[in-house]
Amino acid sequence: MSELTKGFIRENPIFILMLGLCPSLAVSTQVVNALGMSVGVLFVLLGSNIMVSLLKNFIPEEVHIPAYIVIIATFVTLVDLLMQAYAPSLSKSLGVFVQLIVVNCIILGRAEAFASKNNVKDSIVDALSMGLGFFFGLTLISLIREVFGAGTITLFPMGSFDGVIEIPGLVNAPIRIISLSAGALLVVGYLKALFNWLSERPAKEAS
Amino acid sequence: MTSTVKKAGKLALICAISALLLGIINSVTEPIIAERKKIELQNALISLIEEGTPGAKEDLAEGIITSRYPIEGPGGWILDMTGKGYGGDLKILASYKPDGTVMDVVLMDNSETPGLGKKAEKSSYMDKFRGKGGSEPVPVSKDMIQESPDTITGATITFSAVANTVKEGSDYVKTLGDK
Amino acid sequence: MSYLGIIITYVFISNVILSQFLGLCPFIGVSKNVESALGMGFAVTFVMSIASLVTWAIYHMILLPLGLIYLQTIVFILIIAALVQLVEMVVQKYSPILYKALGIYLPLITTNCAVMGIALINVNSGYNVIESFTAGFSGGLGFLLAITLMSAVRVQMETEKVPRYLKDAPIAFISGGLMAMAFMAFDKALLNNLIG
Amino acid sequence: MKEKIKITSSPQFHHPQSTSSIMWTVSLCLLPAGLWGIYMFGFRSLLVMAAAIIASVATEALLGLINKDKTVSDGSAFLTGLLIGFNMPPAVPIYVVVVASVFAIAVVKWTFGGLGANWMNPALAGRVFVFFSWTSGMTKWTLPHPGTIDAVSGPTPLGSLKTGLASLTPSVQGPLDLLSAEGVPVSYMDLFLGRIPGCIGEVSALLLILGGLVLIIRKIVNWEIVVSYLGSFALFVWVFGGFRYGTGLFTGDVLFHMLSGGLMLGALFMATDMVTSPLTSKGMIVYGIGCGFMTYLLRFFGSVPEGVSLAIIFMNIFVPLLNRAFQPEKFGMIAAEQEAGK
Amino acid sequence: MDEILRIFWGFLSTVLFGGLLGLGLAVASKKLKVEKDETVEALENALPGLNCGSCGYAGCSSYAEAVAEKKDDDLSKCKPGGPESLAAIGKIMGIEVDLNATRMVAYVHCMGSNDKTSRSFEYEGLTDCNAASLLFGGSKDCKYGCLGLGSCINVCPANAIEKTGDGLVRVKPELCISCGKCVEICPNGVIRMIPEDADFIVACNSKDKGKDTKAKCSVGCIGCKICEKKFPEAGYKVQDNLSIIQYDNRGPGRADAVQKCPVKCIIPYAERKSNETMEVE
Amino acid sequence: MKRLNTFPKGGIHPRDCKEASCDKVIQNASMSNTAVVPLSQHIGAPAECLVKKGDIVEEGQLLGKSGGFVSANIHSPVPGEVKEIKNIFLPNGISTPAVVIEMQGEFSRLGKAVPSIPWEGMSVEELTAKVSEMGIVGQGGATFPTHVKLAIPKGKTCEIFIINAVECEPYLTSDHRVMMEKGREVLEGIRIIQKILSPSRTVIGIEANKMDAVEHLDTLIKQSGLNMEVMPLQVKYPQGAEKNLIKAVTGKEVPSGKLPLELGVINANVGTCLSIYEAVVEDKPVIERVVTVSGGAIKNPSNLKARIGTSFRTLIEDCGGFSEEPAKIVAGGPMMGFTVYDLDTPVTKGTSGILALTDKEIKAARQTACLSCGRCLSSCPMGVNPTKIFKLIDNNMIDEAAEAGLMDCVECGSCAFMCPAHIPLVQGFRTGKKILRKNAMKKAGK
Ligand SMILES: Cc1cc2nc3c(=O)[nH]c(=O)nc-3n(C[C@H](O)[C@H](O)[C@H](O)COP(=O)(O)O)c2cc1C
Ligand SMILES: Cc1cc2nc3c(=O)[nH]c(=O)nc-3n(C[C@H](O)[C@H](O)[C@H](O)COP(=O)(O)O)c2cc1C
Ligand SMILES: Cc1cc2nc3c(=O)[nH]c(=O)nc-3n(C[C@H](O)[C@H](O)[C@H](O)COP(=O)(O)O)c2cc1C
Ligand SMILES: Cc1cc2nc3c(=O)[nH]c(=O)nc-3n(C[C@H](O)[C@H](O)[C@H](O)CO)c2cc1C
Ligand code: SF4
Ligand code: SF4
Ligand code: SF4
Ligand code: SF4
Ligand code: FES
Repeated sequence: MSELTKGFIRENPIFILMLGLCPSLAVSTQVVNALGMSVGVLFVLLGSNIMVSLLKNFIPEEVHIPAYIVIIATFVTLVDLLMQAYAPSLSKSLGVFVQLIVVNCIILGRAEAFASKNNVKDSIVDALSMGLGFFFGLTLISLIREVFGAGTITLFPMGSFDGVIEIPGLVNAPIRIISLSAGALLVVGYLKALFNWLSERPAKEAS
Repeated sequence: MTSTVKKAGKLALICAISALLLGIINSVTEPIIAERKKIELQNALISLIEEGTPGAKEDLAEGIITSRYPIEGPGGWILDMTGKGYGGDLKILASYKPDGTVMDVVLMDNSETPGLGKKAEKSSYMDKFRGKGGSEPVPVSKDMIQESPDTITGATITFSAVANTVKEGSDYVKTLGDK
Repeated sequence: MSYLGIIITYVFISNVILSQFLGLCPFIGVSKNVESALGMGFAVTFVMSIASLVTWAIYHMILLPLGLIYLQTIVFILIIAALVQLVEMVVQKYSPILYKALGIYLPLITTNCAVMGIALINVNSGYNVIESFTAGFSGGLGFLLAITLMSAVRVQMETEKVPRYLKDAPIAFISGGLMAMAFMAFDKALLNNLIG
Repeated sequence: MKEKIKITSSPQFHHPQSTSSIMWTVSLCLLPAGLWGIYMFGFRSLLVMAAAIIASVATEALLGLINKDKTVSDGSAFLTGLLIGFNMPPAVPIYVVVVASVFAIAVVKWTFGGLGANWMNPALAGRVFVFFSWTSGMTKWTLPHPGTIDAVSGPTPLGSLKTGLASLTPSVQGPLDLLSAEGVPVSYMDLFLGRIPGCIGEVSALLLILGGLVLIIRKIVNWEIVVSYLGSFALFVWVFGGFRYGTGLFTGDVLFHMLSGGLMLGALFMATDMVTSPLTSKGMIVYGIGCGFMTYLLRFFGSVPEGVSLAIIFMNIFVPLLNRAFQPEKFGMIAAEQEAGK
Repeated sequence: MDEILRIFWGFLSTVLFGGLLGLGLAVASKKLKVEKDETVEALENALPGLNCGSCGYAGCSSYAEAVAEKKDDDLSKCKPGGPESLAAIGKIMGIEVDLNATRMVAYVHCMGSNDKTSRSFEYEGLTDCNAASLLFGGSKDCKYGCLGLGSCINVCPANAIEKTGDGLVRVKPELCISCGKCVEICPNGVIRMIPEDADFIVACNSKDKGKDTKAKCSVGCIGCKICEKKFPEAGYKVQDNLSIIQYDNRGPGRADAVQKCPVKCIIPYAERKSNETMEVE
Repeated sequence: MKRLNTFPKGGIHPRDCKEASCDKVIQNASMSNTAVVPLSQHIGAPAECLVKKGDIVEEGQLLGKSGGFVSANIHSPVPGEVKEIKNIFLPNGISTPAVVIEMQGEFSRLGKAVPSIPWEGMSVEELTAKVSEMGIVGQGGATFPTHVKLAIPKGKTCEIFIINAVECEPYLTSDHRVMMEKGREVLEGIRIIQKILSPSRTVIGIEANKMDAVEHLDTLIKQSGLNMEVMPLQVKYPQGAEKNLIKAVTGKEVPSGKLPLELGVINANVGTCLSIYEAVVEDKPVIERVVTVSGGAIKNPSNLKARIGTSFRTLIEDCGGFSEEPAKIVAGGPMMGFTVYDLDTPVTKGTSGILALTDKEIKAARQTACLSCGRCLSSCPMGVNPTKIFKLIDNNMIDEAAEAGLMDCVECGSCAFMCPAHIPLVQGFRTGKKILRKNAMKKAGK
């Protein structure tokens, strides 16, 4: 169980491992983008972790990095094509960052650090943990940025609900800079400090 | 040496499988993507006119106007135009009566600032243009609109870009006459 | 767009780090002292310029004619990975000094969003070959500028009494945020006014 | 003799100035310009200034409490608040002022460790933060109305210039001409005395210059920054400023640009914040020239009419680098190097 | 048909590309093999990677290099790594390492809090013991005790030292990583390392003559030798007017000496560990 | 008017506060009943004690013998009985053994006329031996044993001999008074050193706030046709610091980390010259010196000639005691001097002044964080970056601080004087240097 939850705080990929920062910042202007991105990442992470750990004995040492890259890029392209076909507006607002999942350090980092050394089951747990941690982090950032920066929370349109929750008071005069690039960096900075504090606390309590 | 070739071969094999897989997926999704794009455009075009149907696309290279669609039925045109906004190009679709009166405008792709220029994506933003361009001029500066200049404070550039583009379209439609 | 326009755009207006969020991992990781920041900055500039050229060529000469755009991601990333390896070997072989200065940063570049990001942006913007190169080069310059400034700030912060949990990475992010705010002085309107 | 006598390290006596005396002296020198602003723009501007000062000082007190560091009395938070108030339009919503102050003190100053640790000017960063967030609230100007109660809004000279330039007719010879054509005529005297719309504290060039001179004489403000900033800006305006009016090189209206906007406030009181400016004279001169160039660039080409705040915080980024580049020359180093060379 | 052709082209070009790449890399990696010493790499993995510098090297990897190149034969220099690192390093270098050595922790050998010691002047200046000790050895009349300004707190990488609030500092043994930095920085040498399982402590550092100590501090060791003489087997040794307790010699009478000490400067360690205050009755 | 010479970089202009005592003729101070004579009144190894408790000593008898190459003899300032030898703290915060002598018996010199010894015929070796024997140490503040300074190593020559008569420390006027009242003796002392060093040029550097001394010495030199010149200098602290004085006089910079001899320069303080005169011509060891007693809390600021070992209390009482409660008692000048808490602290060879400063004078204020105002940089005469070095030391980055120029700092205090944040910069540098020394010793030990 702790393997699965470690990604939330203790080994949160964004805030503690500090990987995959670019997409976290770039697509976190709206909650819906963050959700979409997280799902994409989770999918790629799962797929590539499974493949890498399955093929770890097949892939020769000298070419293991290119091989991982090919595997990951395949899954990314899959996600990209599927999103374009079935979620075009999401695909548009995520822009090049879908394709950039490929370079995104988490996946490479995890493939190298974990999947290539472990069996399929552990790799899946790890992928889930990291993916959920990423999901958690990204949603947190986007929630803060959207609420303060735009005064709204944008989700999926469902039925008569157009997907946008407006925060009274903020929506008319949001702190717009929070939704811009400067705000993203500031928000992540303070969240990182918060996570530093959180991740140090259990150690203290234990002792 | 053989082991080197073998290693390269293994990588090639992985590449091959990937390429094959993606090729197949692509052949499935490509038509869907194309179809989606077409429907999206069609929906946008239909939403711009109250009656009649949009005709076939005709590519143009008249300044900012990239293509036009005749409105079959009552006549008039839908223009596909590109304006220069605050954050870059604005893709604008606008429908006109044959006399140049604006029926409707919609802002498509853009990279304006959320909360400022992005407000122009809302349909209500275009109220100030609807019905203008014929007898009344298209408002191109803040002073020319009475109701709610509030929506454009802090986003004058976006507003002028949209307004000037819509106006240019109107002028262009006027030159086409009743064709 | 004119070449000057491209340079201003990618160095200031759409700075890869401060406004596009590309290459943040090395930006935070390698900006602890000025020397390595400079090394990383030059290495990125170097690789980004070449990668822009090569990916342009591959895209326009192979992928586009053969209708293989769906292989873009996979091909680009492989090219960049190979390129970085190649550059590393070439530099090591022909310029040990340069290798000493930049070599250790090269492996970090494969996993750097900025290189791949600029390659993708180039393709999406429909640049010609020289424009692509210029964009790649100035994207690198923008990275160099941002990471150098950041490293000087961080070195200065090392001897300030920064609250404990804000030390290091958080302070780097927040400083980056303040920098991004100042860089907002440069916007597209300024570019338009400046070069017509 | 005292029960317990003081034991300290040398030196045993000290220059009379201290951090707090400096901060309070600067505040005092700013006071006349602030009072002028209140006189010109009415009661509301007093409210704005008070809100800025109270919010800054309260934030400082709170964070000082958390960090176990009593720093309110050093006056720097008061000064930051005062300067934020100075940099606000009279009609700005109060919450904007409060956010600017809290951002300045909490984010820009205390995140880095409080007084002296920040590398960006808190007041200006606070202003820019709210400017980008609530652009419209930050660009609502009030016409000067000394003595009367009701405020009438009107554009600033630089703002009108910006709109006017967009549809320039060829007959206009310069900014003053253009402003008359736009229907908001001003004279150099209006600008000099401060009978124009603008931020509360920035309008009176006269009073700001007087205050600044006092500080320069007391060596609180570094003349290097002031001279290189104003000098380089004047030079750029003079050489290139005429282009927009089609009058060619060397025809820019230097006086107009020197007296308008927040330039005097910025150059005398804000670019000179010692915490966020370089340490050595050479560094200060380079920094000043950078500020001058950036102000010119943003005023003439930027999308916002006023470039001073952004110019200064942009140059703040370069200060740590400038401090590395321009170190003092060590005594005996020249000789030592020669020795080594031999 | 078109579709299939395209898939074929994609297939072919990617295969070619991948093959060439693989070939290139495989060849290159052979040619550039000697890059990194395996031992160094293994050592780096065995070290915690904190780069704290407590080993005396620029960072973990330079220590690893020094060990690998046999420039340094002390394998236990990485204190933060603890026994695990030590064992791992030992294994790599083929040396058996004693894992059973008790952990050492720092201890501040002084109980002279503000109310128990005399002072003759008011010190004004840097909050730093080394700075204060330059001026008449600090404002406490006892020149051996803790100045309480916390130079040690500033250097401790583990945040293991805190001020007590009454002019002294104390080490939280559970956080101490035995790096010894505090011992080194303390101008008065009042911090010494003791084993984690210490039973008793002589909590004083004064080498002044008994009379002088008594005049300056109410809990200072006066070197009366009662502990040493009355309990000769208990492992107390008085040197330079100061009783030193020996931890490898814990003979009978150890605890009785605590009672007999006239100034009560011998205290049980366990008690000190859990108690916040300095009071020992 | 021709601009006077000075050093170009850095320096400050504190109020000189010399008016209180600069016209006061040197008076003989009282002697306390007991003299406390520390065995380490100089830089270098302490002297080895030659007496023990109960010994009867004469005025001028050797108490301590030079304890190494860099060390100096210590003589008894008074006749009497050795009561004890105890450790005391000197104002510089260092603990040292001191001989406590209870005054009794007859003075062999005091009040007696001594014949002058003709020195022209003595050889250089004889002269240096005399300087060494009489325990002369520099009186400019550093208390470096003078015989060591005068023994020029082989291969080096002294081109220029500079007499440091700058007295740039505020309040202090002892050198000034010595020049006014003992001009002839000082010049004679300089001639003795000229014989030892045979420099091609001899310059007496005096700051322009002592123009009367400039004129006085100039007249005396002209009268006797001596081969030396007086050079008035602009008033700027710390002109008296060796390297800065050399820069002001010769325009040359002593390289970082090197001695003035590198440029062929040697310098000595006026008081040192007087001591040499007394040692050689009057055969008198260093048993007394001129001390300025001043400061806002002193009733009658004066210049006193005091025996070594006299307590500060005695001197202050000679000046009428305190007029108000002092905030600090300082040994030396206010810029480089040390505070003391014990009025029984004795006068030593290096005590140039005793100041009792009031709260109003010291301008104390709460320390705040550094404002990066740069005042410390622009005031530093050594061109180092005090704020940077201080912050590095504050963060335990001692090696980096050393690299940034910590060892170039002469602890003149200009930076800390100017610092509006009232940061004790100099204390930080001293601490840094201490730790650096400790680390170096540990390294050497290993
Ligand atoms: C962060 C930021 C974003 C901006 N975004 C837009 C925008 O999307 N559209 C626009 O027209 N102007 C934008 N501007 C420019 C100014 O808000 C605007 O052009 C200027 O203030 C004039 O507007 P006003 O006369 O309506 O107040 C932006 C400015 C800033 C600082
Ligand atoms: C509103 C206000 C409050 C002030 N409060 C203080 C204060 O708390 N402490 C202080 O030293 N000076 C304060 N001053 C300033 C002093 O009266 C004086 O101007 C300043 O200390 C000048 O110092 P100087 O003579 O050393 O340059 C204040 C000034 C003003 C305008
Ligand atoms: C900051 C500083 C100020 C000094 N000021 C004086 C001074 O005013 N007069 C003086 O004779 N020596 C002064 N000295 C000491 C000289 O540097 C030098 O040690 C002395 O002149 C050598 O002569 P002495 O050995 O005879 O004392 C000062 C030193 C320092 C570091
Ligand atoms: C000459 C001078 C100018 C100052 N200017 C500013 C300023 O523009 N903005 C500000 O927040 N504080 C200013 N301060 C106050 C103080 O330096 C500032 O709050 C610090 O940056 C906080 O660390 C100034 C202080 C002085 C002495
Ligand atoms: S233990 Fe030593 S360093 Fe620590 S506070 Fe006490 S005297 Fe200072
Ligand atoms: S400095 Fe090292 S030895 Fe001392 S308490 Fe901290 S961790 Fe323990
Ligand atoms: S004390 Fe040292 S650093 Fe300060 S001014 Fe003097 S020489 Fe420079
Ligand atoms: S004088 Fe003081 S406040 Fe100014 S820079 Fe130097 S240390 Fe900092
Ligand atoms: S996610 Fe962009 S560089 Fe790491």
